[in-house]
Amino acid sequence: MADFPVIFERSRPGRRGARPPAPRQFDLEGALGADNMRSEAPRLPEVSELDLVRHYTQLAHRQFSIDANFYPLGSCTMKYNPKVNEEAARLFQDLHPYQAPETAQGALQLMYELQNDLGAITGMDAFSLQPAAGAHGELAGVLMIRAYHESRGEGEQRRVVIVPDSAHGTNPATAAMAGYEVREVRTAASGEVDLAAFEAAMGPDVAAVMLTNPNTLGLFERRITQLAAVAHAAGALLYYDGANLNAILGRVRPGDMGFDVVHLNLHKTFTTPHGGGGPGTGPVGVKAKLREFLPVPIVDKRGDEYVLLEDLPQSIGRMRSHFGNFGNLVRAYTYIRALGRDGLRDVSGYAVLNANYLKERFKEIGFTIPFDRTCMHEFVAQPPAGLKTLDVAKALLDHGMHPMTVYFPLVVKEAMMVEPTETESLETLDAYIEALEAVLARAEEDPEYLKGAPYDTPVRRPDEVKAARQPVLRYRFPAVGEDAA
Amino acid sequence: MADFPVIFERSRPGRRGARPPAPRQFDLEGALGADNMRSEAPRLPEVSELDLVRHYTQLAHRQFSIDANFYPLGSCTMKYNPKVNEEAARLFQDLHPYQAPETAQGALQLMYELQNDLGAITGMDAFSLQPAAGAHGELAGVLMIRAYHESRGEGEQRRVVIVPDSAHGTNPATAAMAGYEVREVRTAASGEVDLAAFEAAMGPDVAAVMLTNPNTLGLFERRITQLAAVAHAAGALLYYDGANLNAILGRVRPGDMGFDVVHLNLHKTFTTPHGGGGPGTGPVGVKAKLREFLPVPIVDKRGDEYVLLEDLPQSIGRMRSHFGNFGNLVRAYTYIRALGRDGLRDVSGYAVLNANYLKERFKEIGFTIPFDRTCMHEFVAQPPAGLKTLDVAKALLDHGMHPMTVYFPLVVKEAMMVEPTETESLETLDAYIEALEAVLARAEEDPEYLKGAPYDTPVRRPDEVKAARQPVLRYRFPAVGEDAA
Amino acid sequence: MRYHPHTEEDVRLALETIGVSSMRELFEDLPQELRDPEVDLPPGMDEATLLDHIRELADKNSTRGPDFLGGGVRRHFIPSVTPHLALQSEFVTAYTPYQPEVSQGILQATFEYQTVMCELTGLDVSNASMYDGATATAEAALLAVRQTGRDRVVVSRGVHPETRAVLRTYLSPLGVTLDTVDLDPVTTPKLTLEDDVAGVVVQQPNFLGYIEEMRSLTQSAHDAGALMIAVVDPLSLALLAPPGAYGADVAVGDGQTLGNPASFGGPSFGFMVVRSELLRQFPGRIVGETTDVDGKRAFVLTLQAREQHIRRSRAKSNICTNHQLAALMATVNVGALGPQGLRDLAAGSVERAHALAARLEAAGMAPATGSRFFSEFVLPVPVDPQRVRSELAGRGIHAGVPVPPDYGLGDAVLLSATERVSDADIETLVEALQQIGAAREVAHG
Amino acid sequence: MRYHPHTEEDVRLALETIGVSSMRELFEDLPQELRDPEVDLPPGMDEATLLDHIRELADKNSTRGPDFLGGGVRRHFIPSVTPHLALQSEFVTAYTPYQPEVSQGILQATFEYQTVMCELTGLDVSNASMYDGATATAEAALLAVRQTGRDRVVVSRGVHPETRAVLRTYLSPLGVTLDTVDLDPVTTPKLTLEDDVAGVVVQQPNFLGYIEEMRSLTQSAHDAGALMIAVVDPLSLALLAPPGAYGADVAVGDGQTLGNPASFGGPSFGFMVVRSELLRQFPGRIVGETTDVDGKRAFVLTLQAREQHIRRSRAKSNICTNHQLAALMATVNVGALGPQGLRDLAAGSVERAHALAARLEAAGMAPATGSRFFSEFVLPVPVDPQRVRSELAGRGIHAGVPVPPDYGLGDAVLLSATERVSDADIETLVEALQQIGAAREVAHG
Ligand SMILES: Cc1ncc(COP(=O)(O)O)c(C=O)c1O
Ligand SMILES: Cc1ncc(COP(=O)(O)O)c(C=O)c1O
Repeated sequence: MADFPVIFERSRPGRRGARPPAPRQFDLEGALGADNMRSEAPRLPEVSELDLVRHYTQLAHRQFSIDANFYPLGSCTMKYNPKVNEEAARLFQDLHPYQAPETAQGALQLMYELQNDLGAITGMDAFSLQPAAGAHGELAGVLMIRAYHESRGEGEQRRVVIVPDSAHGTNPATAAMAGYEVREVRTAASGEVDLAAFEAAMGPDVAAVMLTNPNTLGLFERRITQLAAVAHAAGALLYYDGANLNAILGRVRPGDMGFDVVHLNLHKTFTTPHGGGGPGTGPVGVKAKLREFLPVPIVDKRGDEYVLLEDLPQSIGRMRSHFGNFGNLVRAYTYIRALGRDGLRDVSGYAVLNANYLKERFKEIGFTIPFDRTCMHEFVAQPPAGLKTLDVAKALLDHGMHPMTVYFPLVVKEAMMVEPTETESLETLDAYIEALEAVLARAEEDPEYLKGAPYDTPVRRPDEVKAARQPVLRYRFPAVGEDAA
Repeated sequence: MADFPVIFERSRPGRRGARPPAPRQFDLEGALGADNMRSEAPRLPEVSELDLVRHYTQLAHRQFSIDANFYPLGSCTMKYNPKVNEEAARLFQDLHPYQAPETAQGALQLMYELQNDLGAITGMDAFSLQPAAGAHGELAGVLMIRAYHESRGEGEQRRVVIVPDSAHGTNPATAAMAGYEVREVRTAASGEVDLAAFEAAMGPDVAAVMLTNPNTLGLFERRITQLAAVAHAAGALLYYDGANLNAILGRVRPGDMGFDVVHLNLHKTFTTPHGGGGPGTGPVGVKAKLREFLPVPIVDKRGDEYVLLEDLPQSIGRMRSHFGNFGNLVRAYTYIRALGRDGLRDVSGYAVLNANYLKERFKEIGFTIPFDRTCMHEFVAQPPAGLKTLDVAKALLDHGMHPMTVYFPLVVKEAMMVEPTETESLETLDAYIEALEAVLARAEEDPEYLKGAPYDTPVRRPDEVKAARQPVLRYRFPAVGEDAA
Repeated sequence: MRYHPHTEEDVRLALETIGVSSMRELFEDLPQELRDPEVDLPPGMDEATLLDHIRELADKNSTRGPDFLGGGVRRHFIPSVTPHLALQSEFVTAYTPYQPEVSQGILQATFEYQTVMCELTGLDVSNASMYDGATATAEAALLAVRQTGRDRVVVSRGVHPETRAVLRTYLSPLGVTLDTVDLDPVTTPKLTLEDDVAGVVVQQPNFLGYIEEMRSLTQSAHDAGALMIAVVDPLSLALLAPPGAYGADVAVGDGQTLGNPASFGGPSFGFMVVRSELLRQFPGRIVGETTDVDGKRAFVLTLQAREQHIRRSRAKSNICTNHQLAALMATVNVGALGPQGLRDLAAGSVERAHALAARLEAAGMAPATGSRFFSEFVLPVPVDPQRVRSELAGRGIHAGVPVPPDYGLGDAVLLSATERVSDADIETLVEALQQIGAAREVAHG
Repeated sequence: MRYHPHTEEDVRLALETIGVSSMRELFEDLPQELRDPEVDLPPGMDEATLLDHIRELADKNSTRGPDFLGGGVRRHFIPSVTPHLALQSEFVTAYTPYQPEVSQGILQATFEYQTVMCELTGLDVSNASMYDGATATAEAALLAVRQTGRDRVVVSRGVHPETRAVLRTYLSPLGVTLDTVDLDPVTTPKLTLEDDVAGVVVQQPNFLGYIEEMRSLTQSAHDAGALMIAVVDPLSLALLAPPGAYGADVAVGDGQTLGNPASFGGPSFGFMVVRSELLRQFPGRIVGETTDVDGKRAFVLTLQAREQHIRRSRAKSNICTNHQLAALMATVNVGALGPQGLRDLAAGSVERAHALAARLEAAGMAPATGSRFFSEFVLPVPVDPQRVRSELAGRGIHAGVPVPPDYGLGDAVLLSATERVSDADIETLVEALQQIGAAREVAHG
């Protein structure tokens, strides 16, 4: 079988697809200046509309997705993305960020309502919808914490951000980007933050503590209010990484637990699609004492009019251009209003129910659960002795199902992090178990089988070392004379 | 691998997907009468929205299509269906056929313009857009011919419709539905209608001659004007089956060739999608002498207003409800106006160029062309001696390409009818040839290979005899107790 | 715009391979004197200009505002997921599934469709779809003629006028007589028929929205040895007795209400479901289940010996291309809504229609609520019904399908409701009717 | 609405398997006193009601009418085929391609994207996308700081004000100084820089639409041992010299103009392309080509040691989720239009903008056409520019991005054109400007 061609290999000089209006006669050189212009055309694909359609339709067939496959990636909340969200987003897609605000009142109202809805859901006093993703929300949050301490003359003194060793990589990376040192605290045998270690790590040099609750082991930090008290006593602020909010929607609120700042991942909890890697959306919410530091712009209501507040003197400033990933704000708002108060509470209920059901079934078929107690929306497992997580994951692909998150969190060897989400049926969870059983059985019979898996995928075990050692990061056009193929 | 489930097998009692507004309290029995109501609920699928999405997304992956595969079905004109057509159709999809005409002037104008455009393209004087498909257009056309003869007192006398033995099955079937006997004329060695046989068949009892030109062998009937003269001299009318219009767009017009009635397949020549079997659209056009017999309604223009003419005294009446497959009228109109006069002429040019190029390449690799001369938009071939058309077709499937039309027309043994259309690139045609070469080579080495093909498809050589002998035409629910799977 | 990919180089290469020197040469079989006609068409447009033009046309239509239009086409709620799934391009751009190995998508979906239609109608065998309800009804009448060898068909005036018109078109060339009868649940609950009647065609609910006595009418048909052909609204079957339950031999109808947009009347699809005994005379494509060489379940087109491409002039119908994609839309939509969702749509529409009728009466108008109706009913009006519809349209209300004269009801319009009608919509309509004088005068007269 | 599939039976079975008696029991780890808070949200809605509500909001916005809005976001023609292909649900609902065997769709498309960006910018290595142009610029500045070990960044005032604001946000916590300089092709064609400057950030065309002297400015940067960071409009690169051609080290910008809808400013995507020498300091995901066990070409995420999930606090950036789908839209759109189509869009916009400027001058207004501009320019106005924009909006015209005060141009607006602007649109705008007094007074003053 030949390689699947890249679009440039389908290109033929002079072939055309869609055509824009033909530009009128005009002296471009005269207007732009010859030496400001490019001397040779970029080598972009020249294909017919049909060849383009075939190319990207066939590529879509070489891709797993929620819509075609069970996709229980831990920490990613790969739940169903309702189609009505897409319908809703289309209704706003032609809005220009600089059109007169009076011609965009519906959009501004939606943002205003969403700011309030997210506040109500998290128990925070104010929200900014600007950040483009979780990590971006983290940066906004930690920068607000920084501004807060500086406003109180403690900017110099507080140099450290505490993160658990089970934290997602973006947490320490964010702290560093905000100019902080990172101090890690270890995970106790309970799978929770080690309180003693935490107290030891705490001090007057600490600016903030970044926590995920439930944490990345899928366990709820039962001592959360104590941790908050310890942090606050030391003058540090508590940051909530909202990636796991799906577990506690409507059950307990970060604000009530004592968190001062939270970011949410609308592309997880609130069903905006992942798009193969993004765009996400990571709004940040704060307690009243941090309100004045929120990134601009914020939507406010003046009488019946919705207005954008651009310059708040104490604000950390802009995190990005315009008003955030507005298209996703429409999707998230549509989702929140579809479910309403009780519907959102059901989400956490069934997410946790599914996770615990699947955890039990994992145990039945021989997987180990390192921290085995009632989990929240996800759990971490380990494969039966002698099997590698990677091999099991690869073998699953032949069953048309996506593996769990592998080798994260780092605190568990051979970690398999499984998050089924509330939108999956028990039949699907059972089918996953059957697939895993089949894989384990095959591995029994034939130890070589796992090493070779997968067998039925478009490509098999690509050589990642080669990719990194001899990086080929763009298509190389054949030198003239050379053959394209 | 287990069978792919049917939607009913994914169903669970009480499970729900999309929910309409909850109906208010109301005494249905009181209003409708208990004994007019159904006693038990229909057993319809009860699935979640996600399970529904997975089911039909995976089904889509079990289906070849123009958008993913080269699909050179002869007589079907499987050309690229532009996406802009779909965009256009969406803008009209909420129109109700009974809304006040003054609130649908744009839709009526579009129909009026399309009637005229089709007239200009075919050289006919008037069009009705009503018929739902080619065969439906044929019926409308033949019924008009019938009405015409009756209006001239020759209804009793003219009992016969002449069709060539190479004609598509719908032609004789249509003649029968219109109450006519069918008289077949044979194909001459040239691949065209045998003029002598035609003259012999012609007589005072003949109501009409149904011809496809180019005919189903992909050859242009060079004696068409003579055939028309013979028919008209005998008082018969000439019917044009427009399925092959793609070959002659802008080059020669049915009206100019002497045809009195034509139907078009908008789902072939004018890029409305086939939809896996329909809906098509088969407008009929006539010369002035038949105008009064057109099916109603027709769109006319009165001043600046577009009106629907419902009762024309001489009309054959209605062919279907409402105004035809309006959604497809929008698509066809969009396509015609996109290309314009010259663009439509290019269509036939490149369609014929591709067909002749592919025909030559078929010969190169050992296929036989029974009537080998310059073809039009398609050609008929035969596999190398000893090979069965069916086997070669099945083997092609493993190469991700759709076979040609097989075993039609009936006048050629082991017929392979190939229509590449103008929207395919030479690279695609060459890839088809390479695939065929590979198949032939494999067949050389291993005679058994062809019998077993295809090997990589979701199912392989389903048992059609069993399907017909023991018909299972609907899903059978397992008796209570029995297992669903 | 241009959709062909050919570059000059491609053309050169192709001509060379073919062995001709120009594209014109490929058309030399065409009659010299007729070649290259003047075709009166405007020049082509680029896509942006084209869409501006199409939008201009679309803007000359109006579709929003309160909606009480029916007459067989209704704008019910269609979940967003339905078009999203049914209109995947793998389905949209596939041809008729002649190669089952690579057409299991369409074939299985059609098998599911056939099952849905059997469940809704309570009959045994469904085909893969017909063009629309009217042509499906005409094909059913022809089936009755073939099956019984008789040449008279009786149709109730309660059948949609356009459907009756199509019956006329299809039957007359074959010399089959079409008798139209007036039914009335009270005066004419049953029919006395001659023994030359092949089939009786009755619509439930009828065109005006009212409930017919299907049981006794079926009895009348069978007493005369005729087939009973029930024309039904598939959505109504979520509540109403299925044709199979009252002994109908054939159920036909239009599938628009199951989840296809109104689209100015087309395309939707026609369905036809029959008792197994009628299978041999059944027109149209059918999908059947079988097994493949590996014993896997597979779906194929089957019983094709009835069809035109095999049987030619002796085929049961000339139908070839049907309305598969519209049938797929309905199948997906039924799956999206489920039995409860369908029931809610039907029940909501019935409730809203009765709420409207009650409100009209309260406002001094006289809707014809004497007999049982489903989600549509007749409102007599003191002026030309066309004018009533236009006046309402002028006020942004879509309502008032005129009742044709042959019903002998004088000036009257049909009012229909779906689950989407709000109380505010009802008030808006009532007020408008009062303003245009529909109410007062009726109240007086 | 509800999206979970659980029936009561499912819940019973699940609880039993888990060994608890109720769902509440699953939440016992939650602090008792904080459980089940009052959440102030309205009840849920069914889909039909929901869509009515959303449409109501959408109707409070207006988007049609002549469009002269720019400021970095423009509504160019996007062929229908682009969203159709890019928004296939297999792409839309996939996660980051961590399992290459089942993610070749996204991975290959991203590899194609990286190639497109390299071709447009004339630089060596592109990442898989960033959030937007502003954050990409900030990340580029941080890269310059890491690469040079210096702590001063110089930015031209010609860089989009929002981008400069984001630079401030990203740089200040790290103690990096940000100097803003005013450039003028005539007075300040080059810069004299201290040797503590890490990078120079210049936008081409600049925020006001004018052409900068990129060659000499790049020279100035390199003379001081600083990196040259070019902020570019990717569509303009169909005509303008690519950053690689004038020696820029980094090219960044916002991809909206390559085929993403305006969407009220987001999501679009940011791009970042660098010379290979900078690869080690390069932030963000990168896709690379390799071979699989069968020797087949395959694509994978590569060089991940730079990223947060491996390097954690020592990562080159904290970015994880990027803007893949928007980058895919651009990739498909570039494929749909091809080099000629892109060029036509750019050339058409330039021509229309110059036609507008000429017409304004003819009408007695004084657009700032002294220096060369691309498809946007400054028009001084006699009144508050916000008011001008509102007055135009009141007339159904979308135009007049206010020029911020820090440009020292007094009351002025930006006028931008795309290939879609018609002569009639231009007349409408000119007339409106005259009516609201923009013309006359300027003509006098
Ligand atoms: C626990 C946790 N925190 C933070 C993030 C980062 O979010 P994003 O990828 O949207 O930047 C993720 C996402 O993978 C996460 O799982
Ligand atoms: C030559 C010819 N005539 C008539 C028809 C019938 O057209 P339709 O399938 O639209 O009824 C076809 C379609 O297959 C055809 O190829």
